[in-house]
Parts: sequence; C-alpha cells; structure tokens
Amino acid sequence: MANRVAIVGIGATQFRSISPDVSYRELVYEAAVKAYRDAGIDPRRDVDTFVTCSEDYNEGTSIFDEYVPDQLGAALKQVHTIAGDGLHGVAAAVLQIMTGQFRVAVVEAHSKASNMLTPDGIAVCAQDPVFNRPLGFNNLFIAGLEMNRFLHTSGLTKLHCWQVVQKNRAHAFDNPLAGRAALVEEYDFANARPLAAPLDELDVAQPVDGAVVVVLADESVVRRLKGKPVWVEGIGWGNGAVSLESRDWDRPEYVTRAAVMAYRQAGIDSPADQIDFAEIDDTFSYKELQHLVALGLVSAAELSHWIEAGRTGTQGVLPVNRSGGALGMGYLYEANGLARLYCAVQQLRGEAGRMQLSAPRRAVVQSWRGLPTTSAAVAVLSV
Amino acid sequence: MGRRVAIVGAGMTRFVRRAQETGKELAFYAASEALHYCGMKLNQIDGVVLGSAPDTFDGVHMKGEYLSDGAGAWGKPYMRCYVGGGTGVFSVIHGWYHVASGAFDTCLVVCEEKMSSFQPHPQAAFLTIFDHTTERPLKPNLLWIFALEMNRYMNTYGLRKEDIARVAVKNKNNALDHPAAQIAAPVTLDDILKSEVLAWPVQRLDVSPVSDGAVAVVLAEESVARRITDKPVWIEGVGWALDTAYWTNRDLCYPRYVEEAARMAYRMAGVTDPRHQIHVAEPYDPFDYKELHHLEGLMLCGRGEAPQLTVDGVTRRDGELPVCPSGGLLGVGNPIAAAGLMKVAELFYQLRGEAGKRQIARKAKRGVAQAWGDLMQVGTVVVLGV
Amino acid sequence: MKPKKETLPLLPGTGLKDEDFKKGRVLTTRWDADARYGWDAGVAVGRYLAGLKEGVILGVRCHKCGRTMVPPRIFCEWCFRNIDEWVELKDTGTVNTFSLCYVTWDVRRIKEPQIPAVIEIDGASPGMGIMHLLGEVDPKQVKVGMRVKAVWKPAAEREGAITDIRYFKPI
Amino acid sequence: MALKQRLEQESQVKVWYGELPVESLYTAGVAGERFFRTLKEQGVFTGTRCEQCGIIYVPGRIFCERCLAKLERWEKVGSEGRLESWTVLYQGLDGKPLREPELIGLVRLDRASTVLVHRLGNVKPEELRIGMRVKAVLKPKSQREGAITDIRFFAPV
Repeated sequence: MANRVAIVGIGATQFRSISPDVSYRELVYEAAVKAYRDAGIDPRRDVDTFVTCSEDYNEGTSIFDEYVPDQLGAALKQVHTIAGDGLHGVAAAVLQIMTGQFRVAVVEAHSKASNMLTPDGIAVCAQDPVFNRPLGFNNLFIAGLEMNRFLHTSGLTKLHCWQVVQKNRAHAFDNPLAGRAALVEEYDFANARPLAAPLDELDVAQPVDGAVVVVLADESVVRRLKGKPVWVEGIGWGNGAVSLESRDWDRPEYVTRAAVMAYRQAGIDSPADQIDFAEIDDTFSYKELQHLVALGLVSAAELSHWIEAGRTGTQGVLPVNRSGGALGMGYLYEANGLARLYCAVQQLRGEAGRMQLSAPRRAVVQSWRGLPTTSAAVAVLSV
Repeated sequence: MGRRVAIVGAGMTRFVRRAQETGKELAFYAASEALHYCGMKLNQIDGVVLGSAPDTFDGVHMKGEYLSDGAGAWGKPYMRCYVGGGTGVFSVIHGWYHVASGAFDTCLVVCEEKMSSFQPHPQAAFLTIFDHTTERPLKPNLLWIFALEMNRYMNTYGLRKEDIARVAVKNKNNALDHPAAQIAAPVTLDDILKSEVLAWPVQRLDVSPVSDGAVAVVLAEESVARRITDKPVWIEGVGWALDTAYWTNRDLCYPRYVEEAARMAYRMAGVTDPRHQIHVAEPYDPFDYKELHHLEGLMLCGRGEAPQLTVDGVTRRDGELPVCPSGGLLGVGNPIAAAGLMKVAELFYQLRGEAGKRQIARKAKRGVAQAWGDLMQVGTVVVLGV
Repeated sequence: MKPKKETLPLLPGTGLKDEDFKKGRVLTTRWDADARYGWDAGVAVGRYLAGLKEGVILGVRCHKCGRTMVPPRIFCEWCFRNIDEWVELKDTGTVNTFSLCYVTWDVRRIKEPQIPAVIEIDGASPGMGIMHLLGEVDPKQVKVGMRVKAVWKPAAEREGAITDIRYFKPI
Repeated sequence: MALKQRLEQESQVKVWYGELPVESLYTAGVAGERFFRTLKEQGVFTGTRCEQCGIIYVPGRIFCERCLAKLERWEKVGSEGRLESWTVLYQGLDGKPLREPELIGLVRLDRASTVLVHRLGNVKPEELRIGMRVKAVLKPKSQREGAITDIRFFAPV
C-alpha cells in the first residue's frame, strides 16, 4: 500500500458471558484506556479520526452512533460509525490514513450481548420481511441448510466439525481474555442439543460481552512511538448476494473476494506458504472449514486430511484460531474481527503468553458478519 | 496527499410519503439513475458505500446488508456508514476517502430511507434515540429536542417566529420546481404561522414531511472523472465532528459541531473567507430554524444573524447567497439519509448549470452541503467546486 | 397545483395513499419485533438511580477541568480521565430551555401540553442540565431562566428511576 | 454514614428494562406485488430474466443484482424442482425448543437460477436427500392472500 499503516495500540476487556457491573460506556472506556496506554497516545490530542462499529438492534438504541464519542475521548472530534464488523472499521481507518489527511485513527467495537433479552427475536429481523420472515423460522435454519450442503458437497462429516470445536475451545485455555474455554469430549457431542440439523448447540459460538479498541497510525507516527508496530499489509472486504434465494450456497465467495483484495495489496500469491497463522471466523464449527478453503489456505481436496492430521492445531503447520476463536473466546457480534485482530497482534509482537507461537511473521485475520449476511473482511498483518 | 475526487453522476427516486417499492427497489432506482446520468455501467464501479439512518424505519435489522443488492454491492467491497441525520452528506465523505486513499478509482454512493414501514407513525421511532435509562422513561419524542433547541436559539438572540418561518416559505416554494419533491402547492408565511402547534415553538409547517426515497451519486478519481465527463464537480473539502452525547450539558443555541466540521472542510478546500468564497449552500433544514442555525455554524454569517439574511432575500435563488435552491428537506421531503445526499446532488446540478428551473441566478463556482444529526450532535460538511 | 410541475422530468418511485393499504390494493406483510433488552446501568448511572431512589440528585466532579457534571459518568469526557469525586447536588435548578408539546411520543394529540425542559441543576457547573418535565405551572408562565424545584414521588413509591422525580415546579 | 459514601461503597448493580417497539408494515414491492399476485390468482411461479447475466430470478425482481439492469421480461417457471439442501429446525423465535421441529428446504424450481426457501411436507427427515425432486403444494385459491405463505410446503414428487 502506498501509505503504510500499522497497528500501534490494542486494548480489550475480558470476554465474559455477563458484565452486570458496567454499562456499555464503561466497558468501552476500559478497552480504550488500555489501547491508548499501549500506544502511548492521548486521544484528546493525538487522534485524528475515530471509527466505531455497531448495529442499532443489537444495542436496543436507534442511531446508536450518538452514544459513542465520550468513552473514547472523541467528543467534538471526527467520529463515525460503520454498520459492520470491527475489521470493516479497520478498513475504514486504513483508507482514511491512506488519503494523507489523517495520521492516527482509532477503531472500536463491543458486544453487550447479555443485554439482549430476546436475541433470536432480534436476529430474525435481519431476514427479508417479504420473502422469508413470514415463515417464522429462527435464523439458525440458514446455518443448518448451509452446513448440510457443505458436508454433502465436501464429503466431510460432523466429526471434522467437532474437531474444530474441540481444538478452539481447548485453545482458549491459554487465552486470558477468553470466556468459553472447555474440554469438549465425545460424550458432550453425543448429548448436544440439536438446533438445525446437522447443526448442534456445541457447533455454535455462544455470545459474550466485551470491548476492543485498536489504534492505527501512518508510518511517520509509527517511527515516533515506542511500541513494536504490526503492519496492515492488506485489507479487503466484500459482499455476496444477500438474498437467500440467489446466494451461492456452495461457497462463501465473498470471503474469497475479500481475501483476494487483501492478498493483492500484501503481494501474496501463495497464501498457504506465505502466512504463518490464521485467526478466522468460526461462528459455526463448519464455517472455520469453509473459510480455510475460501481464504486459499487449504485446498478443498486436502481439507479432511488437514483436519485429521491436526495441521491447524497448535503444533500444526498452520495454527488456526490459536486464540480460541469465537467458539473459545465467545461471540462478540461487531467486535469479533477486532478480538481476532487483537490476538493476532499479540502473537506478532511476541506477547501472546501461553498462546505464543514460535516467531510468526505474518497472519491473516478474517471475519464474517453472521446470519443472514454475506459480508466478510480480511486483513493481512505482519511484523 | 490524497487524490482529487470528483462527483460525475447523480440520480434519485421521487420522494413520497409511502412508496410501493421495497427499500431494495428504491436503492436500485437511485443507483441506476446515477449510473445512467454519467453513462456508466456497474462493472465500472470498484466499490459501493451505503448511507441509511436508523434500522427501525425500514424495520430491518442490519439494513445495510439487506439493501446491498439494490445498491449494486453484489461481489464488491461494500460498507455502510451512519451518523444519524448527518449520514446523507457523510456518505459522500465515506465515498471520498475510498477514492482519495488510492484504493478505489470509482465508488457508488447510495442513500436510502423507507420511513413509512414504521407503524403507526414514523415519528415514534425516535423515542429510541434517547438514552434508554435516563431519558426514555420520560417518553420523549423528536419534537421535544427540536423545540428545546429552537426555543434556546430564539431566546438567546431574541428572534421572532415569523423571521424563522420565512425559511419554510422559501424552501417549500423552491421545491415546486424539483422533480423529486413531495410538496405540491405553494405556501405562504401566513400558512406556516397559522399551522397547528406541535411543540411550541415548532408548528406543523416548520417541519419537513416524513418520506420514502433514495439518492445516489458516482465518485471517480481525477483521470477517470475526466474521461467520464468534461464537467466533473470536485470534492474540494470534507469535514465532520461528533459532539458529546451528553446533550443537556451543551448550549443548544449554537451548533459548534457544525463549525468544527466546516473548519475542517474549509481548511482542506483552502476556503478562508466562507461568506465570499462559497457561492451556494445546501445546509440541513429538517426544521426551518435549522437552516439558520447551520448557516451560522457554517460561518456564512454571524451568530444570530441568519434570520436577517432570509428577510433580506439574500438566500433566495436569485439572491447573493442562494440557500437550499433544491427546496431542501422542508420542500422536497426528508427520507433522512437520502435527503442529505439530495443536497449534494443539488450542488452537483447547480455547479454544472444543469438545475433547470432551479438554476440559481448568480454564477457559482463553489458550494457547500451540510447535514446534521444524532442528539443535536453531529455536523457533516462537503465543499464542492468546479 | 402549479401546472408547470408536469414539465419536470419523471423520476422513478410509486407513491401510495393510506387507502391503498386500507382497501387492500397492495400486498403487504407485517412484523411486530420482539426486541427486548435489559441494559446494565453500570457504575455511574447505577449510582445515579440509587441516589434518585433516596431523593437525591448525584453528580460527579473532575478536578482537572473543575467541572461538576450531571448525569454522572465515570470519566470526564473532555479530559479523558477518571472522575475524582461524587457530589450531592441540589434538587433545584434553572430552566435553560423548554417546549410546550401537544403531541405524545407516538404522535397522538393532547389538549394540555407536556412541558419538557432542560434544567440546569444547582450545585453542578453552569450549563449542566438534565432533561425533565415541568409541572404545576401555567404553560403561559413558563420562561427561560425560571427557577424550579423537583417534585419527588413519595419515598415508598420510588424505584431508582428518572421518573422518581415526577416533574420540576416553579419555586 | 452519609448517603454519598454509602452509595459509593455499595454495589449498585441495576438493570434497566426496555424494548425497541418496532411494528412494521412492509409492501411486497413492485416485483413482489407481481410475483405474489400471479401465484395467488393463477397458482404459478414467475421470474424475471437478465439476458446479459443469463439468470432467471425466482421470485422475479425488477433489477439484476449482478449488473443492475432493469428486468422487465417475466416468464413462467415450473412448480416442481430439485431439493438443494434441507434442515430440521429445532429452535423457535423465542429461543426455546420448538414443540414440533420444522422441516425446511432449499428448492430450485425447474428453469429457475435461484432457489426458494420453504417448509417441506409429506416427508420424513430420513427420506430427505439433496437432489430429490419436490413440488410446490399451494393453499387452495380461496385461502391465498398473495404472500410466501400461500405455499403450504414442498413435497416429494
């Protein structure tokens, strides 16, 4: 990219199933204070633009963007909201810095999932109100249809999906932020509650509360700051057909488009060889498998062998979701992408503690906006 | 520094109280009209951005995703921005940074709002813009905050209602020449002053109507823009600012967030004397006093002086500083985000001399469009020039 | 109607009338969203509500900028640091601005206006107001700058809510 | 103890309850109006074709999502088709288990490029196979109201 952009500060709260002691403002404030300290900046003085990521229905407030500036130190400054994943917010920040008009940008996303008393009733409002919603189906049916077709066309089985669940939830033991670490055993799978066959409750990332704030800066600022910069080598995002009727049910081509855009900027032509580890969407167990292929990290033909051989595990050639992913950290709505980015930055800086992989140089981070969307964003990070 | 970015095409639907079209269909109409205007095809568009205000209007959660196909986002990088009522003008800023960054050569900007889906009346959707714990239990409505702000403004500067109402007369009559307009008949000062009191000092005709509609513009970087048209309209400056959410801690008599946004945009555009270097303005006018408030925030006149400009006829289409020649939200209608983008589209037509009956009398090389939103909190400003 | 309107270019978009819906001339679907929330009040607003239950309006102070703020927050948004102190404010104040509103939140007409106001609370810094209603006052007599006092619900009825203050009335 | 100290020391965990009161009335749209009217009156499925992209959208649309061409050519498609995927849904909109799980399928009608989402009927889950032939079972004409629910379900041919 013409104007190099780096991540220079990260801050996050813990990801917990409930957070009754703090309001969303206070949750975000905690993450913001940590991120600014990590970057060594003062938001009132040093930040040129702020991007927040949220959706009104998830917050229970219309035009929620009203309530974002104060807890970020952004009052009366340049702030806008993206109705997208945190990685879309990062894309918005990177673009702004690349214009040359902004040098330091802040991206925020959070989840107060526990405050949604009717998450299924809220989620269904994202379905098309004319063609789909009158049928009265819980959004999970879309995942059931997609998973069934995916297993049918890929030749994989539920056992492969379970391996993803076991891996990610075990990974989360080493992540102090993660809220969903567990040893999942065969007994658990056998007794899992079915949601939308072949999808069981254990295949689904469960919601948690949390906030993540990230500070980005252009090269001139990076040189003045003390910390180790993590460069955004590429960032891509893309959409597919949103309607259930016309979308491609066989593959998430929008993920591939986003990846191609990010890889092109990063000069990556063979992702499997050039990327050291991946933090990717695993909202549902099968999604991690789909996304591995869509991101060009594993070929469809090799996928089953890869999973069976544990190549995406801690000791594998391509560790995937070493953080625990959404299955292990918890599902953070708009903050999913930033949580993954946070952990990837820790890895690349060598500050990942018990999660630390050996000297990784380059990571791919990917997010998907969940049911019923066909939007994805992909970032390539490096040191 | 960033690349130069131009608007090369614009298009819109009619603004109507209740549209038969779905939100997707409205977005499609606007996107397709804008592409037609500059003779472009969707495959020449690198990225798409969407502006739309609260999801509760359309009644669709994640409505950016829902509207994506109508907006032309299939297979493209696509993002939805929002800053409440400021979204319409912000969407152009959003598109601007896509192109100015160098990552995109072209960008389609679409704004849509379908307010009529909300039952029984779209105004009720505004209850939920207030703080859920400290304000909503008082059952506030949107008129409250406008009335509170208008009263503070009138009190601070000792303004008379009839001077403010002249804005509504001007804009509603300007709109009679706008093909998208919801208004159908001329309006007099007397009509406005005699219209029903909703929330004193706000009366029925001080307010813009609720609407369904969509607007789109096409942005392109310099070399592409010059290939598409010999009359590109340049985005010379952009600015925005979001003030604290603690709105009851601020003095509502002056929109300092608009001033912040304007200063940023003027700095970028090299405008040092806005009153003389800006030739036409489209400030946000959901209520008549807001146009005045915003003219002051845009530093096109001194504080408390905007009403006199209207009385003196300066802001008429044949005046020295035409303001809202489109007819504004008061006249054309107010499909929130789309209304803001309509203002940018108006400057595009005016600066190219393509505004037909709405064409302002004076020669204009530079204009400013501005929108406002959230809890009287955000200013978004775009300076355009030819 | 101005006849010249017909000469304007025709834009796409189909306007419907109320009766098109009432008479079933267009196909429609309905949805009543089940979107319920339990928002965590958190430290600052949690204490604010607890104070209201006790019949007290609480504020917070930042020693750096010297402002005393209401409603409370755990940070000073201008200095971006933690607040230093909680303070009991008075339950009196000054009307900063007001409206006489003849329409309810769901757009029904009412005869007697509601009087929403921004009230600057005594003990907080100048200009620090909260939104509330005025009562026990002739609408014609309400003025900017008027002095007012909170009218509380009886202690037994208070639940820790902004509505524990019924309204503010002139002093 | 003074009130202020007491409030500062006690934990004041409090939850404030509320909702987004959103009641919506959606028009079927220009295309939806035509698609559902035809289904209601004639009991047939119709779509629109984009010549350039070679796609037949069912339900028909007024625009092609791939090229934004305006689509005006409506044509009839089959009311039988192929099951592209299926699921058994166990969870209701209230987040609780459904008393009766729902069988749901993706059906590509003959000649259509796109699929319809709907219930499956007259079939047991163990009989379902991706690729099987299914047909639309409509409500009787007198009960049809011009909505997606005018289709009762899709059943094996």
